[in-house]
Amino acid sequence: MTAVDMAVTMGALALKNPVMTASGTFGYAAEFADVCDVGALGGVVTKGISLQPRAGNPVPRICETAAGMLNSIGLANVGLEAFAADKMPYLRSCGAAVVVNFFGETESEYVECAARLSEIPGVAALEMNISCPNVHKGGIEFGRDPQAAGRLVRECVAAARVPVWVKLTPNVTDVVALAGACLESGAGGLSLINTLRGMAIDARTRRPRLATKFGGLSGPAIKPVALRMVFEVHRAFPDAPISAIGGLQSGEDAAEFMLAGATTLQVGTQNFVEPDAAVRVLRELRDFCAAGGVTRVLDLRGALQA
Amino acid sequence: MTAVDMAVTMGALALKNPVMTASGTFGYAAEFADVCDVGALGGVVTKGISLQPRAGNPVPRICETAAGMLNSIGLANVGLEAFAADKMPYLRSCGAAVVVNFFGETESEYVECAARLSEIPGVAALEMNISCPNVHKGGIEFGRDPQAAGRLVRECVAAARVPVWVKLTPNVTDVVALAGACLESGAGGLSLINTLRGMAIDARTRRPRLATKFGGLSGPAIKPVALRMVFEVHRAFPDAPISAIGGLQSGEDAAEFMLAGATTLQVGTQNFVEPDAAVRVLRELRDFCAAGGVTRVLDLRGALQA
Amino acid sequence: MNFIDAGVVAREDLAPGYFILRLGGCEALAGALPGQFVMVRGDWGRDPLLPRAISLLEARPDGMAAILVKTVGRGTALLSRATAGARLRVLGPLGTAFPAPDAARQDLLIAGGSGVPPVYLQAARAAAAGRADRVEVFLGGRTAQDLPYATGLERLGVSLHLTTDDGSRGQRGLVTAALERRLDEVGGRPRLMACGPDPMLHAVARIARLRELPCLVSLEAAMACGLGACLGCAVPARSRPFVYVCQDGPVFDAAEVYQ
Amino acid sequence: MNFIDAGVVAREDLAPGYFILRLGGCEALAGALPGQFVMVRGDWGRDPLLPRAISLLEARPDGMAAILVKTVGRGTALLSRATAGARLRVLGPLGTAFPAPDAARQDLLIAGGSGVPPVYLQAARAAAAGRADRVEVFLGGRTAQDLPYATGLERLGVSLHLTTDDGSRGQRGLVTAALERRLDEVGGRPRLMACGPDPMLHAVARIARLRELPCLVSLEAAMACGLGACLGCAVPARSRPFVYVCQDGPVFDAAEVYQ
Ligand SMILES: Cc1cc2nc3c(=O)[nH]c(=O)nc-3n(C[C@H](O)[C@H](O)[C@H](O)COP(=O)(O)OP(=O)(O)OC[C@H]3O[C@@H](n4cnc5c(N)ncnc54)[C@H](O)[C@@H]3O)c2cc1C
Ligand SMILES: Cc1cc2nc3c(=O)[nH]c(=O)nc-3n(C[C@H](O)[C@H](O)[C@H](O)COP(=O)(O)OP(=O)(O)OC[C@H]3O[C@@H](n4cnc5c(N)ncnc54)[C@H](O)[C@@H]3O)c2cc1C
Ligand SMILES: Cc1cc2nc3c(=O)[nH]c(=O)nc-3n(C[C@H](O)[C@H](O)[C@H](O)COP(=O)(O)O)c2cc1C
Ligand SMILES: Cc1cc2nc3c(=O)[nH]c(=O)nc-3n(C[C@H](O)[C@H](O)[C@H](O)COP(=O)(O)O)c2cc1C
Ligand code: FES
Ligand code: FES
Repeated sequence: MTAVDMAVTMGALALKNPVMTASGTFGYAAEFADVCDVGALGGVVTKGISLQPRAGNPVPRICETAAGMLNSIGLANVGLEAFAADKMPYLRSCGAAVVVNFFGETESEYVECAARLSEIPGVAALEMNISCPNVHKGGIEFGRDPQAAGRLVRECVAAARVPVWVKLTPNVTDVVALAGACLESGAGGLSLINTLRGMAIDARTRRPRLATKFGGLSGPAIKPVALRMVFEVHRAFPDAPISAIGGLQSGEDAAEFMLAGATTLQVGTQNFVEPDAAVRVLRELRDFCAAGGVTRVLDLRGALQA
Repeated sequence: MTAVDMAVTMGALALKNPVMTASGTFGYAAEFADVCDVGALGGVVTKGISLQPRAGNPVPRICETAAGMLNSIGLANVGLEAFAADKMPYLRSCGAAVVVNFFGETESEYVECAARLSEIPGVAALEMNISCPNVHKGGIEFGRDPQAAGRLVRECVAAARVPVWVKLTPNVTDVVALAGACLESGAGGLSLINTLRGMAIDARTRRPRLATKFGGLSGPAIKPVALRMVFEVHRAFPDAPISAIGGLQSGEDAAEFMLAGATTLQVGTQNFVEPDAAVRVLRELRDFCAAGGVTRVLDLRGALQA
Repeated sequence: MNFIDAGVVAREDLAPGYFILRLGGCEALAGALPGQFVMVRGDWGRDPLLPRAISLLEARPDGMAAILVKTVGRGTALLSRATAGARLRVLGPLGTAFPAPDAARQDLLIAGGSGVPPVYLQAARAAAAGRADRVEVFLGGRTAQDLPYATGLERLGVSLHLTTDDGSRGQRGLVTAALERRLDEVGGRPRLMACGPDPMLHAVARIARLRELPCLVSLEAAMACGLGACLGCAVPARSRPFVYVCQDGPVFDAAEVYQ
Repeated sequence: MNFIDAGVVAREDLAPGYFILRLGGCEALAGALPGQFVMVRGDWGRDPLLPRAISLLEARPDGMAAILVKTVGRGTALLSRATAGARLRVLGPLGTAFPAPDAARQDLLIAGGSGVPPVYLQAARAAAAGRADRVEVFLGGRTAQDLPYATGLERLGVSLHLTTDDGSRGQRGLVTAALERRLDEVGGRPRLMACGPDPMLHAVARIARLRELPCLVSLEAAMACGLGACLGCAVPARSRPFVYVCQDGPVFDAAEVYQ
């Protein structure tokens, strides 16, 4: 079989291969060290970090749905300081590029978080989760309004010393408008998609299955929506580095996302199904390329015949 | 077991029970007559009708996805005249209320279609599909803009002699705003949801699996999104009659949608899996009520403890 | 047409990747014609969701029916695991059929891969009507492994032409080459009836067009409902924009759907 | 902790709705402690998606392991269809365990329904250490049908108290009533260790609190990862807002998670 050059560059960031793990589905990576060859991956995206630790939402927080799951973890995390002190040592040494997902409840929290995280040695890039309720705007998510998102991104990019990717929510009428606003504001990459807003009900108890009523839908169920959004954004902004997320389970899925325009790939919910899923995806993607005579994985990017 | 009163009123329309079939998934009902007791159902919603017959989109038009499918049928239909002449005779006599789904490419087509369909004897209500590209607005769907949708609904309601339900697309940031605009404009009911916009790619051929690239995602995969939207709209407009659609497979699913606020229920993709799915759903819903001591199915409506 | 709860009575593994499922409880399928198919699904939950279109290999009055399946993806892989006792939901018989054998003319039946069932059933119908001599069957595959149910066809006592691309069984070469050689020999205006992969059907249709022979092809298309309701199985046609494989077909006049 | 490709060696059906799967190839689970669990999944495609948390009933050095499962929903129903030869992906051993039996004190182990495995393994550990007399087991269920693996417990030679709500086997009444009667008899400060339905654990925790006895409970919560990564299995706690069942548990000091 052909040798395949798996290296990619996502904006300013060079990665040994395109396969990463998605925020919130791989903890701080150390949790998987026993059963997953983390160092083989192009990168890992950490659980979303905020300035202060957060306990997260009331329980129950997860439930299963058809070929997917809902979660309302509530962005529970150890907080920036404990992250730097306790989680970075493993991450720094794991062999995969470290992308730190982060968020705030106010603009200034976002900016401070971006600035401080980007100073931590070993952080290769940041991923801004803008699907977070803006407490000053009555809880409307930053990520649903291109103007608000654009301003926030600009400030975070200015404050950070490393590339800032922006993670977009799919719960919008026009993801391309949001993507454009973020790119104009200096986003070093776009991660798409976050979870779809959904709900589950227990008909017998007549209660929502999640304490917060609503949760984020992830898993294979959402892959068609993710693929569509990656393609739409790539078509509108062919140069934008895109990190594709959503129901990714196999090397073939990975190839599909690259054909649609992605540069990197994030394995999410599948890590729960198989803790070494991302490494298998990487291997299958390499095999897919080799079998098809693709010598550089990046040759797949945007190569959809459409 | 308790006897259960299954009758519901959806706005001005009384139905013997809440279970219907969804547009485009049950043809013109006659196709299913051999294998489904159509007359047992509360109603059937027809394939979307336009003034002129439409051949539909290039092929391939469907593909399977995780716990769901994508379609880009392209609103193929026999056209209003053939519908009235060839399809209504069976529908009129089938024993289920006939709700005719319709659409146009321009506002005037919508209005004329509404007026003429509502004059056909035996048509109990209309269901407007507003997820249709507005050719005068550069192909942006009416259904994504509350103002455009509101105006269109007002005109159709004025032109029609029967109640007009409006079928909303889930591909929007704020479904509640759209629902509000439709209700203000006289909608006799809201049908939600239509399909999620998605895409599938064949990695080997490097082509989209659908000729039109994008298609509508349906099936169990989307149920959490549908349930969320029904609940959000019901919470905002508790009196609005809602017809719930999206991944409905079982009597328990039906009960969940009613608890979230639905008055009627439409079985869609599941008709392909089992041609008598809607009848089974009806039976299971009745059994669910009986087992739980619910004597009127409408007592479930909005009874979520949230 | 009926929606049946059928039971798997036996699975017979043919060449690797091909198997036959024998089903009981299918009285309602009796009388199904060659080319007609069923939509089949096991009780495997919500993924894969849609039933699979599979032609009937046999549908006896005693309720025994049979399908011959090639394992290609997840649905057929799940079917391949069915063992005696498994339950299948079966909708059918669906679609159009090959025309009845005709005492006055010769029918050349061409099959490839999983296209065998309609051809087998058509040959069996001819044999049952005492017209085995009016029918010749051409079965082609890549290797000897890809000639599923050749034994079944042999048992019918019809004249059988086997071809393999690699010559490992029968004549070496494409089934269409064997067909052409035979057409050169037999002369007259035999009817061609074909079922198999699209390129094969295409080639058969071309042969028929050039030689001005009547030709019927049994097509495949992705299907959701099998009932003419979803409008998913459209195929561009000559006489109108689209025909629907589940309802207008699967058996079409080749001129309607090719070229 | 390991991610294993295990093979089903045998399925034993217990009372209706309960079964044991014996698994081979699980050398990596050897030494798992009572209360520890695995995340298990068959090769059944994408729906249901998540693996299921199941306690270990046994994990031998020769690679044989066993789980005891109660069929409640779709995942356990799929597991119940596994026959010899089926493959399962198994992640484990995970989580915390009951403390080792202690020569100096009595342990009263309480189990209900599918909560038997940790209690069985704990009793087996005591028996293996020659401390069968330091352990008493209380197993309760609705009817005689709901006392899964009572025979297994009997074989260990520990003192076994069976209760059923309807009196169809053992003492009539709740297992907690039997526990209280026994506590009244034995006196001293035995440790309580319990695994079973939440109301039972709650009641045991209350008994322990009122009598000021040390008490450990093995909890259940919906899980996605089993690794402390998804943060889905949170349970409100006393010392901090939440503990995570997969990592901080499943075995907790009852005072930490109840009241
Ligand atoms: C009228 C008709 C008769 C058929 N008769 C037979 C038969 O007798 N024996 C046999 O082995 N096969 C037959 N097929 C083909 C069979 O339907 C497909 O091989 C099968 O659907 C593949 O499903 P899968 O899950 O294994 O493959 P996947 O590739 O995983 O299927 C994905 C989706 O594509 C559809 N699909 C994939 N290939 C085909 C195809 N060739 N035709 C239609 N849909 C397809 C599937 O139904 C499914 O919805 C017939 C098809 C049609 C239309
Ligand atoms: C640490 C631990 C150990 C366990 N040990 C055993 C055991 O040894 N034997 C046994 O039979 N069962 C055990 N369970 C319970 C078992 O995990 C559930 O019964 C099982 O997940 C139900 O899955 P299902 O698909 O059949 O049910 P469904 O109701 O269809 O499951 C839907 C979803 O809810 C989750 N879920 C439902 N019930 C439970 C539950 N009680 N606990 C956790 N998640 C649940 C499922 O995992 C799934 O994600 C244990 C649970 C935990 C947390
Ligand atoms: C349990 C869980 C926790 C998540 N936490 C975060 C998070 O903290 N920040 C974030 O941006 N996305 C978070 N996500 C979203 C995922 O990173 C990903 O975008 C989404 O799950 C879709 O990918 P998938 O279908 O592969 O899971 C979370 C998802 C899950 C399932
Ligand atoms: C093949 C197909 C054709 C459809 N055609 C129409 C249509 O003509 N008009 C319409 O309003 N909705 C149409 N729909 C959408 C369905 O009515 C329904 O809203 C959607 O499929 C979600 O429900 P489900 O998940 O139960 O299928 C179609 C759906 C499918 C799958
Ligand atoms: S398969 Fe639905 S119309 Fe043919
Ligand atoms: S199950 Fe994921 S953190 Fe416990």
